[in-house]
Amino acid sequence: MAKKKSTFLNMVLTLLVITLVASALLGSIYSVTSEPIRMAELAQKNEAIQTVVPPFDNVPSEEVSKLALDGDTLYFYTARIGDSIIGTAVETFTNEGFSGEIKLMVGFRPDGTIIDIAVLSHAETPGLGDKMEKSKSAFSVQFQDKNPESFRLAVKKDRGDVDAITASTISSRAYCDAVQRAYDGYMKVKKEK
Amino acid sequence: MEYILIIIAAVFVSNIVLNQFLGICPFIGVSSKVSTAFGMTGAVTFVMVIATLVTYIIFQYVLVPFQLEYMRTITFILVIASLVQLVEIILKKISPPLYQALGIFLPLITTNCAVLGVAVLAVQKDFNMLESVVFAAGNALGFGLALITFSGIREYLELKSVPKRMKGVPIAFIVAGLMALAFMGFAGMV
Amino acid sequence: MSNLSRMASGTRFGIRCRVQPSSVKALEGKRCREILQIKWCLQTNTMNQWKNFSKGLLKENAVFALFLGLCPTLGVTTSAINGLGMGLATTFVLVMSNLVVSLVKNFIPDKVRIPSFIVIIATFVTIVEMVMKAYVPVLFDALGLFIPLIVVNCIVLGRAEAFASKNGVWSSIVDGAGMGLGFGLALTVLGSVREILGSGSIFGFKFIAGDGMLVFVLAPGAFIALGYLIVLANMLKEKTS
Amino acid sequence: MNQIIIYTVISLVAIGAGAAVILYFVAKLFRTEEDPRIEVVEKALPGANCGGCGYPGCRNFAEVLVRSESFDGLFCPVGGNETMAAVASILGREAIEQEPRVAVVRCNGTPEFRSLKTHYEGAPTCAIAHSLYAGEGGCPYGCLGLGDCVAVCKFDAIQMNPVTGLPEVMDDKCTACGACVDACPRGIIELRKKNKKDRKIYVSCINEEKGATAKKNCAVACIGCSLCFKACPYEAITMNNNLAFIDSDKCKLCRKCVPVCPTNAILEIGFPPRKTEPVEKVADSSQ
Amino acid sequence: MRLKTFSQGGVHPRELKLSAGKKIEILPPPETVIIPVSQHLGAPSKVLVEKMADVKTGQLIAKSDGFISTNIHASVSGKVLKIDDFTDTSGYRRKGIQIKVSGDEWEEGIDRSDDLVKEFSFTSEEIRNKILEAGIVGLGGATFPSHVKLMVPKGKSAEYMIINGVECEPYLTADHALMMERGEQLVVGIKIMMKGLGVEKAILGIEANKPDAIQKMKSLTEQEKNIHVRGLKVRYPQGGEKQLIQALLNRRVPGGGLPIDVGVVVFNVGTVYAAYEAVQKNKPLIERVVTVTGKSLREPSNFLVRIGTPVSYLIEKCGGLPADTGKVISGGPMMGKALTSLEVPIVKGSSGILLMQESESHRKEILPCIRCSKCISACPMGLEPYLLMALGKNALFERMEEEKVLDCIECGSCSYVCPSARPLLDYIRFGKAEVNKLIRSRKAI
Amino acid sequence: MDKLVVSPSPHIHSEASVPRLMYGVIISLLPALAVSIFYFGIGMIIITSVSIISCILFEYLIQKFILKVRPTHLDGSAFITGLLLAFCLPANTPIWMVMIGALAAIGIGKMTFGGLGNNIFNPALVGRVFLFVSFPVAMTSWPEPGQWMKYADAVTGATPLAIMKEGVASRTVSEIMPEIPGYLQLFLGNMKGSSGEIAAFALLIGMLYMLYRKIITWHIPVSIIGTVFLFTGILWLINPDKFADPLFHILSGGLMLGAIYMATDYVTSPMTVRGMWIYGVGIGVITVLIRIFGAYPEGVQFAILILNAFVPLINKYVKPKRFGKEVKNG
Repeated sequence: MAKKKSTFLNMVLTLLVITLVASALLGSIYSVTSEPIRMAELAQKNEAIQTVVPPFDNVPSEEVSKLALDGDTLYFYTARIGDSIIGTAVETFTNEGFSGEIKLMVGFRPDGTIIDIAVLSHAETPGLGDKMEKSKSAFSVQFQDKNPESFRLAVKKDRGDVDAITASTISSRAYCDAVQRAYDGYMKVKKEK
Repeated sequence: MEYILIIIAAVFVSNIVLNQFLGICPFIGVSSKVSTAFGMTGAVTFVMVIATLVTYIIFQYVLVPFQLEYMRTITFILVIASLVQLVEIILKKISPPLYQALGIFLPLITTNCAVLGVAVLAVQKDFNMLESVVFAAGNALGFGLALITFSGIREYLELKSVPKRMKGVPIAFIVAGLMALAFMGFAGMV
Repeated sequence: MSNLSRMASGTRFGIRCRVQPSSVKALEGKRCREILQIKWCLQTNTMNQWKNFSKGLLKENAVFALFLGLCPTLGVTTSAINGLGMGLATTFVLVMSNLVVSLVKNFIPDKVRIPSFIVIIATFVTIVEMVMKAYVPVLFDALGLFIPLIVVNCIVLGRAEAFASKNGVWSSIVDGAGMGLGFGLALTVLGSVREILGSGSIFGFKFIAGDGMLVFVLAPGAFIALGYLIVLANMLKEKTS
Repeated sequence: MNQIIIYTVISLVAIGAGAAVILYFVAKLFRTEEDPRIEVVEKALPGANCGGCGYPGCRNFAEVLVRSESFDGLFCPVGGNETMAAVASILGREAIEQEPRVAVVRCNGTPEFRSLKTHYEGAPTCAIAHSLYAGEGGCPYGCLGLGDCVAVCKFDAIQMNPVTGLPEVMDDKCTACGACVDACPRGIIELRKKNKKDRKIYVSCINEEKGATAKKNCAVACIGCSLCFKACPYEAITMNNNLAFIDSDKCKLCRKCVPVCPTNAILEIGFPPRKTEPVEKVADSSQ
Repeated sequence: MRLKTFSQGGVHPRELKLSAGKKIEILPPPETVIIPVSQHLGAPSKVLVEKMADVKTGQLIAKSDGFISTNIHASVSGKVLKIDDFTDTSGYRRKGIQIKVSGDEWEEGIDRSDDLVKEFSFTSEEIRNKILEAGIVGLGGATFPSHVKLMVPKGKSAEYMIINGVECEPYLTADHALMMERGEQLVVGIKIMMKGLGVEKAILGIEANKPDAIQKMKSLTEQEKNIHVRGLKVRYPQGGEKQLIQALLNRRVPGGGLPIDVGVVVFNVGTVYAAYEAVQKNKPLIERVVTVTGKSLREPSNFLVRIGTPVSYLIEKCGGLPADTGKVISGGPMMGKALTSLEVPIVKGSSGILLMQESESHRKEILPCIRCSKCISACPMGLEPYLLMALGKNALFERMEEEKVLDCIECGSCSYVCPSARPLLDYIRFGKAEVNKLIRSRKAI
Repeated sequence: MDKLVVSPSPHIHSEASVPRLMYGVIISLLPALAVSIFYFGIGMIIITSVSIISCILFEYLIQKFILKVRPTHLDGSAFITGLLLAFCLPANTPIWMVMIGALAAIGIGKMTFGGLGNNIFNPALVGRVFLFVSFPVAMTSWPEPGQWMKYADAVTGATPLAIMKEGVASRTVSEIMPEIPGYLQLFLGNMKGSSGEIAAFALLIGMLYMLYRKIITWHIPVSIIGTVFLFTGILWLINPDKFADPLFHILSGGLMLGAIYMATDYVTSPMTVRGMWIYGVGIGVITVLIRIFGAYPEGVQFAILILNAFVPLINKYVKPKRFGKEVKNG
């Protein structure tokens, strides 16, 4: 409803005032919430690290090393008790998923054996590909305590050792791909050290 | 090749309407006639491409340098809203018939989540400028494909004896659902 | 008062017209004014506010009757809890933006009306976004893109345009709450239906082993379920009225 | 942290102001003149888009209303006087008063009064049957009973009575939009003034044939005998082409015309029963 | 040799020519006749006689009233009983002249003998006038005044005259009988019409289910190098002008156009015979050959009948109305009109009376359209009947116009083939009428 | 004679009727049914009868109690839907799943639109894809042919198309071929697959019968199969290691069933011959795209549904050849 005539001055002024107020409000709320947001994100990551490596007493999320690979980055979080390294959590990815990127957190013992795997994010089909999540099926369990040196990270159809999720070969393949990438990266970093 | 893949993905595989649930309001609202659907597709394409381009520039050259990524939503919508009003004013002058045909839905392009959604997605997916534009165009095409096909079906159903209760919006949703079912065949293509 | 603003208060015509025009003269100006005042009082009493609130639940339900805000309706309702979360987030934005719009409506020139409203709405959406990210990150991840998209939810702008920009503060808040809760109700119902059929669970509580009909978790099922729900809602509406 | 707030404020204000400046100049450059009242009038109309006003839709009617000099011949039958008054006050004019009306079916050719001579098996619509031939009863003016009026009614105000084979108007639902009047290929349906308690008196026949011919096909046809014309004290009845017509605006519902009709073609509806005569009348006609 | 036919659409119903081979029987006049004043396309004729006047057979009783109109003659001698509205085939009442028959006294100057008169020396002008005088119209059923057809509009020229001996409707044999018995006269008639039209070439098209007629007409025209007789494959609606022209000459009359647009004029054999009688014998159109047929009828026959004779009289002559009659049709089963009463008169356009048994006279139940597209393949005009019906049902007449509903020749092939028994043609015909109304109102503005 | 019947012309009608057409289709499906029973035995009998009975029952119940119209469940169309639905399910599909499929086919695919003639999508395919998306695991475990008395406990495996799809990711076509039955076996139907789609020859016999009875025209089947042949042929010529040869594509999967029975469904296919060509080519192209580039090994059912959605547009813009050109100002 035309309450007021639109003149140049009042148009600009109105928008000015509104944006001024809005931005001031937003800015202040941002400053209040930015810390909790960072904490929440960190907490999520730590939680994932915790699930894939044994208990530790350092803060792995602050001991990060990076490795650029295949156009993206792998992150390595080292978990220690005292000075001894008890495991490394590798944040890995794959683009081979059925619908886009899959991010995993893979925990390795220092000898390269897989401790456990957690899914960070994915967009696979509910009821099919999402069975890669630990809470939805036992698919990821078969990787536990396997050393990729002897355990071929490929589905059985591709002459590997992994039992694929039923009717979701593509997702299973992608999963293997991500784990393999994590393993390769991990070994590479270890060698360099 | 990469651009072609972006387009195929946007049009068929993850069709913005049938798969991403964006732009449903105009999809249901302006789909009762094929001719209007064409007009709407044109308007959306135009707005979507320009909006994505402008928001991309603002995001990369204003928000990122100043670490204001959290301002994404508000700046994007402001830009889009102004842009739509611009188009509306211009269209009213240049092509009154088209303006008449699109009626109240022109201002509603502002609230067409497809436009904002595509702008946000383009930023989220880390596309470069050209990729963003191609992505926007692809999504607009996908929107158009779904909208025009859908309007063809609805126009046709007008002549058919659809049960009274199902007439109008309910049957439109069922048709959309079955179209989405059909489009699932494209899954995994890109 | 201009013709246009007189139109804005539809009730006045109700009075004018219910009196037979031939007898208007007989009534004379004074009585006419009295009737008008009574009518105004009626509008602001509690009964009317309840009506104002409840219309959003079924009669003018955003999803089932007005077919607005369909994108999040379809997009986030893979489970009941997602629907509820989205509904509450939208309600917050609706109430707040209705409140602010009704406060500032008189200072906004026509040409920048929509941009101004949108800035107001976007502000609240961004607030929701940040707060949710900080304190309920799980829900934020589940709702994903659709949180920023509240800003383009047709109901929010629609109510700002159609209601808050013409009505008082209190009415606008009530209207926003009613509309928002109605929206949330619709989302929760749709989410429940899809969750029950698609995953065999409700609010995360699984009651059958194995999967449900996956199609309902996916895009086609969303459309189909909503289509039939609208029919059911219509039937319910017919029965109640 | 304060730096961020400052950046926020500056950038958003810049974008907002920029948008406002651009919009202002574009709006100036591309100004179009449109009567803003059209939209307001359209909102005041019922939005049924029924076409009862004679225009394709409410929007169109609103345009016509705004452009028109006076409201002569412009009336929204659905919204009635209330709506027209609203429109009038928006446009600052006087509305034309129109008394409420209701549709009436002017044929009483039930099976007891006319025997069917043929059996129709074409497409089940009156329009086609009418273009094909005179109808099953042989009366070229009578109701064809295929329900075009029922199909066209947007308000579910007409139903076919399966016993009589004739359509029946439900007065409380009828909005007098006139759709059925246009739909009836025989022009049987008429809009008449709505009286108190839905009382009405009308000639339930439009047959213009000579009395004998009309009577041959239907026992309750108007035979053009003019007895009612003579009986009417208010000059509400006119005779034209062997047919009597009661003007509903002039009729005072005195019921004097009803008993004089030799074929019972005049119906009275909504009145308390007469003492004895009407019973005999019905008996008469069935002979 | 492969027989020619039209290239698009068409159906082949059972032929059922029950009265084929029956001689034409000349019927005496009945007791009373009713002669409607509008038996042709165009303006009704103006009545010239008064009530109680005495008329002779062949006397002009109603005069052409307009460019497209024609004369009407008394078909019997007697007294004019009434000039009033009479129930016509449709049950509506139309103006007509009722004559009580007494004796059979003919107007002077009419040659009633059967002698073949071959020679003629009239100009085209004179031929046209004689045809108008005699009140001749297209006897195939369209009843378009023939003299109008003979006048080629300016800027157009006729190259061929086609004579329609196709008789593609099932049951009907009137034209067949005419060709078999009056072949010689027909040849003279063709020459007269060629002269009247000013064309050099004439083609007579006959469907292959009348081999005797093809044989006979071929032998009669052996000497005439300008007249060709062509056998045609049996296919309905070959008798439609546009289809016949395409079958014989492979020329397509444009939509909304007339045969003359492709240089052709088409006459029915009955019309040509009437023209022969009018020109050579001075005899106006007062009688015609009518097939009276039906499966239950005792004696399906071909009659030479006076115009105005009631249908019931004809049925009596065939052995009476069978008890199981459900429907009586004037014309053929594909395009004829169902009668509401048996007291209606035979008019110039009546080519046959068909009595359908009760069991075959009902339509099947209407089922939903399953979009089998059989109607599209059957339509000789390349229309989409299913769509036209849907549009008609929804009263979308503008769209019907866009979909070329006016091209429809109402042959009924679509309704005939529809497996769902949908009344396609009913709606199309209705739509045509509405579209014509639309066009007229548009012109009025 | 009591009353004369009056109706507009024409007054006679051909023998054709909807039930006649429908039962013609059913007859033409019998050879394929026989072959399927030969290979899948009891399982085939169970799912076919369950499917047919539930389709007819659902149609009856919905018409009677929800739409409140006169039931037309015996006109043969529900029978065909049921039969075709069974034909595109694995022969070991659980009974309750078949019933859900039938409900989706009849309820969503057909009755929601108002029943026979009003639907946009082929009901049997709606049921099939609905099941396929809902229960991907059950819908992709195909019983081995030849297990006569086994139903739920049948040994299952992958279809030739699935083997090919899984295989080409890491191996060449010639390496995979030995795992797939020979072409003669494919032609005779001795392979894993949906119960009714396996026997190419029986389906071809059915097609010939329908062509003879003039129930369908040849345009749609020929254009689909031809397009698939050409498209896969070109790909095969480009790289025979990665793409299987065209004959394999034609003989395997549901192509024959889809092209002959699903795509030719009157209600959901175009009305004009030119429209049929567009439709057929479209189905062929999308089928190949899905088979070769998509995630699913088989794409016919999706391709047909997608093109079903385009049929109203095709009908709107592709018109039959009108008789004669239009004259202006006619």
